[in-house]
Amino acid sequence: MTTQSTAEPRPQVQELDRVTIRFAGDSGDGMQLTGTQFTRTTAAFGNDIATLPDFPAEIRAPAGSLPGVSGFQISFSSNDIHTPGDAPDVLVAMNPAALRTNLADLPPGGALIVNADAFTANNLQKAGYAENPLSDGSLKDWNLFEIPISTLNARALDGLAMTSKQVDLTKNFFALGLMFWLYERSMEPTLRWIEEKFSSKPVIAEANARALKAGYAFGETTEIFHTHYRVKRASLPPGTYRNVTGNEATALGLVAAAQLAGRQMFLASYPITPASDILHQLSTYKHFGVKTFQAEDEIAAIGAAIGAAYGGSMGLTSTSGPGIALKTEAMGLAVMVELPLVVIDVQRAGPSTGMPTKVEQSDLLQLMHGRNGDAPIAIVAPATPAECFDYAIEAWRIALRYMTPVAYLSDGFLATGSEPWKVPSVADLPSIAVEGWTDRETFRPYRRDPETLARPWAVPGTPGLEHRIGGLEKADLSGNISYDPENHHRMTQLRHQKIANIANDIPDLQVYGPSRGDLLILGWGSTYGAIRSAVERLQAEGHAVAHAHLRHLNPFPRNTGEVLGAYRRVLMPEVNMGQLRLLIRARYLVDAVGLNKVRGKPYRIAEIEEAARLLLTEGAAQ
Amino acid sequence: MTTQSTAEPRPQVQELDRVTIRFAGDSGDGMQLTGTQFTRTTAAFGNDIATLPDFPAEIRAPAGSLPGVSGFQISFSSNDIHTPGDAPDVLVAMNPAALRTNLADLPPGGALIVNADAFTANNLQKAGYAENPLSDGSLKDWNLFEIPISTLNARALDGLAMTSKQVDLTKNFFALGLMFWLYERSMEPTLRWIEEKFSSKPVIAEANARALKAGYAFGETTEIFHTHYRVKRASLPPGTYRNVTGNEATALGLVAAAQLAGRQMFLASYPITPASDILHQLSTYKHFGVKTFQAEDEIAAIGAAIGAAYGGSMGLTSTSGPGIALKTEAMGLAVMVELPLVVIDVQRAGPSTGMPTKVEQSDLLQLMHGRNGDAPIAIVAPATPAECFDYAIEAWRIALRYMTPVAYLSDGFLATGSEPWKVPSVADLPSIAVEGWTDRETFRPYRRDPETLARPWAVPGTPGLEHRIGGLEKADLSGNISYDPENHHRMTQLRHQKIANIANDIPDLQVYGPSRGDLLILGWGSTYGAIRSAVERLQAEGHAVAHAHLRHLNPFPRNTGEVLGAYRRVLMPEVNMGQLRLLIRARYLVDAVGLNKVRGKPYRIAEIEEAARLLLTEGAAQ
Amino acid sequence: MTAETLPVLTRKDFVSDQEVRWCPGCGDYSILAQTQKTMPDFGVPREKIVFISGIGCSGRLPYYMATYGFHTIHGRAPTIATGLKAARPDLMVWVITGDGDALSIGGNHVIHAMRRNVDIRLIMFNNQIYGLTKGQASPTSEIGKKTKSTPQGTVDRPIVPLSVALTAEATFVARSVDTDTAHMQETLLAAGHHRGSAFVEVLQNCVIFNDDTFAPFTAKDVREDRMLVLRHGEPLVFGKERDKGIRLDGLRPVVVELGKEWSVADLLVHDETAADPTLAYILSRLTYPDFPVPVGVLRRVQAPTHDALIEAQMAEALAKRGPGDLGKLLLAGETWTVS
Amino acid sequence: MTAETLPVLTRKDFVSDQEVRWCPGCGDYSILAQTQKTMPDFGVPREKIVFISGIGCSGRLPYYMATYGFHTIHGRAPTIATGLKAARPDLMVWVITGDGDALSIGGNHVIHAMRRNVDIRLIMFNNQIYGLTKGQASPTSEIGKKTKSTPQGTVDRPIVPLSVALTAEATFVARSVDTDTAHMQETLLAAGHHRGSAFVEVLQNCVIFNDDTFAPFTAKDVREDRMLVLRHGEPLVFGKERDKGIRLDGLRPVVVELGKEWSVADLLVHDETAADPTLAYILSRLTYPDFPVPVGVLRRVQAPTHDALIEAQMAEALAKRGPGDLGKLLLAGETWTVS
Ligand SMILES: Cc1ncc(C[n+]2csc(CCOP(=O)(O)OP(=O)(O)O)c2C)c(N)n1
Ligand SMILES: Cc1ncc(C[n+]2csc(CCOP(=O)(O)OP(=O)(O)O)c2C)c(N)n1
Ligand code: SF4
Ligand code: SF4
Ligand SMILES: [Mg+2]
Ligand SMILES: [Mg+2]
Repeated sequence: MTTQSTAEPRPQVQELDRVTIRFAGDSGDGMQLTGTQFTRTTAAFGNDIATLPDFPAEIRAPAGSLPGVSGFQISFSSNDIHTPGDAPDVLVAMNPAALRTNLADLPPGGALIVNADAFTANNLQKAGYAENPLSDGSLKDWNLFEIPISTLNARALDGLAMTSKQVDLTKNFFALGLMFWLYERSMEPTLRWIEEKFSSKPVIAEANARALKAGYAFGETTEIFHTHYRVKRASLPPGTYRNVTGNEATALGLVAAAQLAGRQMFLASYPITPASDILHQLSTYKHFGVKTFQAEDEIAAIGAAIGAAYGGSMGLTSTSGPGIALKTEAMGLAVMVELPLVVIDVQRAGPSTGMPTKVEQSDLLQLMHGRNGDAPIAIVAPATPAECFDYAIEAWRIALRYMTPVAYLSDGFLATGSEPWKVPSVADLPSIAVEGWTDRETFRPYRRDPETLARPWAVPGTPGLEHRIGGLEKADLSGNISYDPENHHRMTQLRHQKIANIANDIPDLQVYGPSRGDLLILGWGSTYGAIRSAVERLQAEGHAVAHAHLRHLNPFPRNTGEVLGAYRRVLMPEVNMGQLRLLIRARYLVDAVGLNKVRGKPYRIAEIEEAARLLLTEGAAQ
Repeated sequence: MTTQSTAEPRPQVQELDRVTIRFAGDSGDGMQLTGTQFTRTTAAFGNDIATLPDFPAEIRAPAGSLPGVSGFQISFSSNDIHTPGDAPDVLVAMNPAALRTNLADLPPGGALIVNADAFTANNLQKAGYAENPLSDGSLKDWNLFEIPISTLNARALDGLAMTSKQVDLTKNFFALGLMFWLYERSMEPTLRWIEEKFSSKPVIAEANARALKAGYAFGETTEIFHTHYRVKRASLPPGTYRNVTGNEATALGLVAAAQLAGRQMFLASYPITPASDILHQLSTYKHFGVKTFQAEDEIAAIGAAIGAAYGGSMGLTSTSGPGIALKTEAMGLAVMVELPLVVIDVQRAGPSTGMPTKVEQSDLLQLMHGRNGDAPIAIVAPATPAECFDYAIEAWRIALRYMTPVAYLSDGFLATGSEPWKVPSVADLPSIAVEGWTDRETFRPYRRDPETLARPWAVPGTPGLEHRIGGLEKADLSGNISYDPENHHRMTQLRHQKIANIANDIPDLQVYGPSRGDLLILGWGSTYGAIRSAVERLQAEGHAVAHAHLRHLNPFPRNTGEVLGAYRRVLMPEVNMGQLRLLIRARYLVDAVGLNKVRGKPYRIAEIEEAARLLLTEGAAQ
Repeated sequence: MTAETLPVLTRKDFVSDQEVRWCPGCGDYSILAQTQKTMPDFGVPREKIVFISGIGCSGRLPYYMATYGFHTIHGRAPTIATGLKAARPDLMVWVITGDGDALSIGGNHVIHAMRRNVDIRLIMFNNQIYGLTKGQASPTSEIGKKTKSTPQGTVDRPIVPLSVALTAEATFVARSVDTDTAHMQETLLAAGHHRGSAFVEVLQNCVIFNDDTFAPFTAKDVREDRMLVLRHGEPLVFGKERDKGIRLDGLRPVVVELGKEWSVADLLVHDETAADPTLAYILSRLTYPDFPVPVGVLRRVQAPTHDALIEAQMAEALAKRGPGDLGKLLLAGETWTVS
Repeated sequence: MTAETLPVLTRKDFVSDQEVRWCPGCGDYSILAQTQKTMPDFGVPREKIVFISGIGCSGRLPYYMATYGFHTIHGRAPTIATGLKAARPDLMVWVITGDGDALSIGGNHVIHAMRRNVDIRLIMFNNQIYGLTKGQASPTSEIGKKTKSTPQGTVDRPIVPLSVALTAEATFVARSVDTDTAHMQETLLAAGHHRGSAFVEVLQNCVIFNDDTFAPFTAKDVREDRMLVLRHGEPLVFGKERDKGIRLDGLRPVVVELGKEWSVADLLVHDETAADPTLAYILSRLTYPDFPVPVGVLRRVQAPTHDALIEAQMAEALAKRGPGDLGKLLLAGETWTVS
């Protein structure tokens, strides 16, 4: 075995605060599984973690090709962390294509573990390498570990009744085992998982277990790695934790909302990346009274959700940007008939088909304005994967209390990224139940609750409340068709006021940092982690920099203007061309500056830090 | 014949500057036709005019019912006028329902001409009158002329081989004839029209002609009207004029654009009020090389338009707000593949089905933001019916020169309202022709023109340029699929820059009035006339008030910020809840104040005047 | 409340307080009247009945029914009905639509509601024109039809609504005519009593934009000779004198005179319950003037409904896994505790 | 350039420079290869050929063709093709779509393109699953199918693509299988030479999410016994030993053994040009295991195409009114002059 390690001899065990690992390989190499297993183990161990999967839109692009590369990054720490890490400390590259597409992210001196067996002429060519980088000296700036993973793994599986192709499919577990050794993780959770998963295929189970153990043993017994690392448990607040992705937390939050409201939930959806998993997961919750329906398209999906809402269920629809574009006409109908409805948008990079598996925050204005007529709806947006749980409930609270459609904005990074979630006790969750209307005497289809301006939810089947609703303008109170000019003006204002009033019923915008100062960084959605980390760094240097993160995007919290006014400058990083910024500027006439990178990737902390520094120095120069 | 006229004896002929008449009756009474005939005659006579039809969404609501009332208002003048008049001077009410729904608009002292025959118990009841208003004294504030129009008309038609129902259908021409006499109009154009229209039905032709003449004679011979009126020709700039509605002018502008570009036009549309007439009219222009296609829905319509554009035609689609909601996904595709496309939205009152025949300006933000991803397009909006001609051409100029979708925003008031249009000479129209790409050597699907950033239009059929486009993010230059992070960022910026650059190629925002002062009233679209008239009044009183009207809504003219900055206050009247205001505030951080009435009706001049005065005095109090 | 204890309802109980706003003479009036008349027959309390419509003149119908009603958006009524019925199997759901609403913009939703056997009764008012938007061609307009949008005649071949419904696997397919009130009642009754996706086409006269389109075969004096009333189990006989019939020549239906060469025994016998839809398909394609126009029930078969299948899965999940325990669900998977 | 003077093209001329990105073993590879192979046969220059696709794994095909290509949005390819063909009758337009793209979200557009007889060749890759979104049920998935979105099995009855195409009045309807390269070439050739709306279903194996769905009847060893190759004018014989056939019992197709009670003369004879679609409809509904699965051309009839009808109206208008004069048009109607 050849190794060109340039690592200095180091002590046997080294303690680290934080480590970031990226697994990268061919889509067929099982990188997502490898990453997930490392994540589970690490989460269960008690580190704080954050993950970032990154995979191609193709189901299985040609083996060895550049577009076929799939990656999974995990950052874990003994402290509270907010992002999956700007740059990996360790890159595991299972083939030349993975090396080529990921190397630029690995800082010089970083550890680079490659499967040397994969650097064949054919694979090198597919990756566009004229020379073998392992031998042409081009990797000298990194701490390179060349390991013939395929060979070693095959040897470990010797004797099992498997084809060589099957054997090769387990090599990711060899790599995983090696990383487990390197970072002092237990193999137990993964071994248990293997056992369960392949209970009906004992040979495959045996093979995977052997691969894992072989990788672990390789680390232990060879001398390539002069050391291994320890990242202590994080001191998270007490509680029971689990690791969740945003899509998982969203689905759990939705089920919880149904239980808290005491109503049947009805999800009608049409598959689309990266939202489909919410449909998949909810379709396994029938014993919670959750009905799911895969419609013929997005229009039918929202139509069915509205139908269910009309019938008294919690009508729900989930999609991504292109699907929202198809739902807007029906969302307008829901505004006019004032029924509760939650519309989930797991955003991806646009416009049009765009980059389906990549993150972007560019549907905010579509949800805010993308309907004919003046048709306001409420909008909420969780900031982290775990928060998805809370905001799924919050979306429902608003929808039910105000009889209105609510948009819930997640994105590809939140959806597939993960973090530890402190599991709440059910007893601590809010009740969001609302009563249907039954009283005949006082019933008027558009009589409003004086506080919320919500109209009664009078569902078919309720005797004596037979009435008609529809998309034509409704007469105040009676709900009959009305072309009366004054009525239309009044109803338009009522629809606006109803949404605006929600501001009285949501928490103030919180500020992290000084309550006034030089710079406020204002964000929303999945930029949370990067902004918070950047602000922490700047604060540590003594800058008067604060972070505020909006979760309610329509209406805004009541103190938003006040908060914005307390800082000399406002910086708004968004993974779009400035959508929230437009709304903030229009509303508060604050000259907020945008940071707008749309690369299909989450922000790196450094990018935000840099933009912030620029504004801070600009100020100093004045 | 009873008349309760309270009119004072007046001289035989009185000269007036301006008169506003409203015809109102049952949908079955032919009020739109009556109004149109009066308009044609008046336009041809040489008055400046402005018209406002107002009709129900029902095809034919029950005869005599309130929702069945149809109205047509025309204002004509010897001066330059901008609106169909805040309030009528004369109301012609053909039945009780028409009286009831229109009387509130007639100022005290105004002339009220009613068809007394229609005030039957049955009709009174349908209109919700407990007492007959003609006899209960409730009309004493108006100058009432009770005329038994049905009876008089029937008498005039005596001896014709017609059913009494057929006879009754001509009574509107009796009313028309009377108005012709009252305002000294010639019957000739209408008599000619009758002759042509009913050339195959001589009895009907005869009946209508007799009805018209009988009405005229009635005015001349009876003494009910002590006077008749003269409104002199307006001194319009020299030229040849015709009267056009906005929809007509739009259709003509589109045909002109096709001729000026020297390309086939392909309109794909799905019927919807108030946009359908553009489809109807263009479908009669096949000899101009205009193809029209009624698609199965709005999505198919824009799809077909994009297909035609891809093939080198001028792909066009027309609709109203609910239809736009369905087109947004495909508009995003057009943004991504950068093809020229014009999308016409004749706005109506929303949200949802709303009030289909009523005016509103509430689709601006839908067109600006209603697409997934960051997907900018250009937007233009004519301000008057006649301007629709110019901006149809302008929309095409931009679409072709910049290879971009362009939204063209009209509305129900522009679409059906009319004004005199000075017909341009074809030689004076701009050339907007662009060449398709043919050169193989230099061809790259996404190589851009350095000035416009437009990509080449390389249409199928061009040898050697075979290439593939699509909705996935495109690699710069090659147009191949790209998931490269930097490429996506660059392409997103290029798409924005391309639209932003159009600002270099459009005229500055013009100001009517002082170039700096106390108040700027900023409008767009069909509010033009009311704003201009209000500003004229205020200027006449010496106020430092100016009017600016945006026709390019994205991007804005380059001097917009400068103009806004030159006034102490900015007032923005819109028939929506403040959509342009949001964009202006966000862009220029100007504290523009909104005037937002959404009544399905155009602004009255007085409403704008009043809002302006409020801001002016507020200022004075400071 | 069981059917026995229900107050007996009459037509009047189904008339709402809203003024009816169709053109005088419109065929919609008759459809509305027959609908109101048949409602009491179902023994369903008023509050359990819902009318859902799209946009078009037809779409106004729900306002006139004293039941629950939802006037939705163009073409999408079947989707809303699908969601409502899936969420609320206890309701009786009717969908009211037009030829443009159902077959132009809404064609796909109709097909999918039918294939899913959603338990809705979809009544399509076919006037072969767009009424509400003032007279453009619809997907059932005959080729060459001159309309506002097609001044030289439409170039699109029409589709046959009944064939579409059959191909979409609707479990109940029927046709009636606005002018034949008795037949319409019969048809609406049959549709109302069916469980599953029912598609009913009603030929409806639009007096304003397409007057008398169907008159060549529906007019009183000719209808017996030019229309074929389908009756389950009976041979396909028609004609004022019951002297004509339809027999099959191979797969080709032919009109024959009875009495000479052919007798009733030679004729096709109608079987609305045939598992195979071929007979119904052949009937759906008979058009005037080559054939008499068939009215009545073309197909009526039993199949599990969409809502029943969903409920079965709900029950299965419950039986297998017990009622969901939220606390347990949240704590599922790997957890760890920090203290 | 006439067909004679055209350079002779070969398959290679139709292979683009883009790397093909389907899963190894996917049936799409074969469809692509056969498509590239048949292109030269049409004698159409490369620049006159356009491939338009929707979204799905199938939707990638245009990138791999060295012709013009447009990868559009989900379900809408037929609309874009309709506009392109109407604007540009000189082009040969192919539409590439999947079972979800064509029959779920895009069902209505397919129907309307077919009924208009738009001169496009629509090739639907039917893998009875959503491939690109990783395995959800499609409208052609069998009832009860367990997928990611239907863990207890889908409750939706499938629709039959060929029946839908027939009911939509497509003038050419055919089916082939990815694994039978010769038959696929034959079918694509026939589709390519047809003028009018052509609908071709290709049964396509998705190795990842629905592997071997068709294997029970397409596998080499059984296919002759379980598939029925349709040939115009020939009786419906099948089986390795050509010992089975299909005859009609009334309207009901039945499988019979030849040689004993029945002979070839008793069998149904295929007629792809029959004006009446009934035979094709019956064939479209034969499914395994009750029947052999038919492949080949079910229907091929002539009718004026959409673009030809539009051009005829353009010509008619021109002939009647002369070339449009913009100046005159602007001055049409009542005008007056101010001097
Ligand atoms: C999205 C949308 N597109 C178009 C329209 C305009 N529109 C209303 S009804 C209608 C067609 C009506 O035809 P049909 O369904 O046959 O009903 P009918 O009026 O003949 O009863 C159209 C195109 C609309 N309301 N919404
Ligand atoms: C508007 C929209 N909705 C949903 C999607 C997600 N999506 C992409 S392909 C697809 C279905 C693919 O199935 P099919 O047409 O059968 O193609 P296959 O991948 O099986 O070839 C879906 C739902 C999308 N891209 N756009
Ligand atoms: S337009 Fe036609 S369909 Fe509509 S109400 Fe009038 S007659 Fe009936
Ligand atoms: S997912 Fe299925 S259909 Fe898609 S490329 Fe892979 S094998 Fe082919
Ligand atoms: Mg109709
Ligand atoms: Mg598929």
